[in-house]
Amino acid sequence: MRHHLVLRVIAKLLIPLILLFALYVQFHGDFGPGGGFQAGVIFGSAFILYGLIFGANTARRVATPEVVRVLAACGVLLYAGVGVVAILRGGNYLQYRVLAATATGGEHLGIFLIEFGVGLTVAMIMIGLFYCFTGYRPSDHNNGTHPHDA
Amino acid sequence: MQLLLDAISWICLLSGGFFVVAGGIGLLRFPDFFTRLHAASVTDTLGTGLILLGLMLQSGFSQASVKLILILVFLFFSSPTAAHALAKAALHGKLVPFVKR
Amino acid sequence: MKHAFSLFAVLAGLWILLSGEFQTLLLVLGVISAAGVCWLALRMDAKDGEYPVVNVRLLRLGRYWLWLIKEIVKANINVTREILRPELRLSPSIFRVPADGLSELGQVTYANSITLTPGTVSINIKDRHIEVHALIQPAADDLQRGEMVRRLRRLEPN
Amino acid sequence: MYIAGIAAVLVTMALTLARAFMGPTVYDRILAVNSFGTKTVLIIALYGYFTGRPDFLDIALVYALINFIGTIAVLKFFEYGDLGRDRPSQPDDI
Repeated sequence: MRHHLVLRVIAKLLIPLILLFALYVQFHGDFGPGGGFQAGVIFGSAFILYGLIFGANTARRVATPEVVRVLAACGVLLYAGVGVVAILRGGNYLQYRVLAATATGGEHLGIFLIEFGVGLTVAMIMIGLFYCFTGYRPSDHNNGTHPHDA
Repeated sequence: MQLLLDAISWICLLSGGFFVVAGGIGLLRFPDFFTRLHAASVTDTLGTGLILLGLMLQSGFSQASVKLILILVFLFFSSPTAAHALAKAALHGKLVPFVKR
Repeated sequence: MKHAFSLFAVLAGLWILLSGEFQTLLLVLGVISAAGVCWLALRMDAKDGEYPVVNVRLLRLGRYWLWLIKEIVKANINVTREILRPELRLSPSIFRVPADGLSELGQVTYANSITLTPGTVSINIKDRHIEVHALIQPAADDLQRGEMVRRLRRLEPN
Repeated sequence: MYIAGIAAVLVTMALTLARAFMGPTVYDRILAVNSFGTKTVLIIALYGYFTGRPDFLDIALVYALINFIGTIAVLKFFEYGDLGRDRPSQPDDI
């Protein structure tokens, strides 16, 4: 869709705003409807919009499949890590109240980290799925990636 | 004062509803794709605008109004873009517009 | 650099509008989020080699929007009358209007304004002309009179 | 009174859905579905006010985003049969 002037200009204007909205949903889980899963989907879909309009291979150069994979794993690790830290501090798995000095402080910190892990993983999986669906065409570009990378 | 605001808000909601339904009827009645685009844009502009304006008047200066304005601004950017993309794709897909000469 | 700063300012403003909370934690998160999104957007610009140029006169843009809203309301009433007429009397036509003297952003604004006004839909931008599909003759005449493009030219910087 | 707005939007949704089923071309269907999405945004907002929970507006905004991106994606898919291409064969492609 490179030659589509309207779509290109509007996408350039809207994508940063959508990305910021995703982060807003991520960090305001306590106040309104929202949280990690929705934020991840919005973030991922903004990136997919970019890939649709500027081409999947350009999107792959912005966030390489390796980075996407590693970050998706980091999200899960963060989630599991919070749980394990809770065990190490003498609580149950994912028992947030032992994470900080006060119970409410611990709960805030725990939920914040867990939600962040969920959001990160969901966003990266969305992007990864987009990469899978779009496949890889060596004729378009050659930036050294392999079809199985996505 | 509150009564006046309420009244204006109800008028906005009702006329917005009227334009939304009119757009829907047009979408069903009009003869070909390109004319239907115009009908859809009636709902997308004035219908949506009036309904959201009516809701804004209900909540006054508050967080909710800000969100409504953001929804409205986003729709005013995205709906013509989508309509333009559709029209361009239809033309490119060899859909011949029904034109009166 | 100027672009990065203005983008950051817009994003921070949007965060405040969305959040409406002024707790320290949320403000700090807002600054971090805006900076991160800014970085990602600039990275996207660098990778696709296309830098958005947003350069308009804000005061005049506001005046243009007010005028556009007025036009939209008028056009809506006309098209609704056509929809509700017992027997359809449409006179669809396709024509081209010139969009010279407008930047890329100006052309896009012109195309979207045309689409936003019911009764006219822009279907293509080609060689500094916009192809338009009009539903009824009065709408086509209105557009061809060129009031909209004159107002848009006044929005262009310098 | 919100009920009147909700009823109007619901009626229009039914009309739009009829257009989506009738077609006849794929573009008519995409147009109808896109228009249906806009109405969903309206109904979420109206329903939020009706039940006194304006928090719903965040969801309406999300729906507006997803609707736009979904329309572009479906359009691109029908145009190319593929979502990721970035160099169209003809310069005048969509």
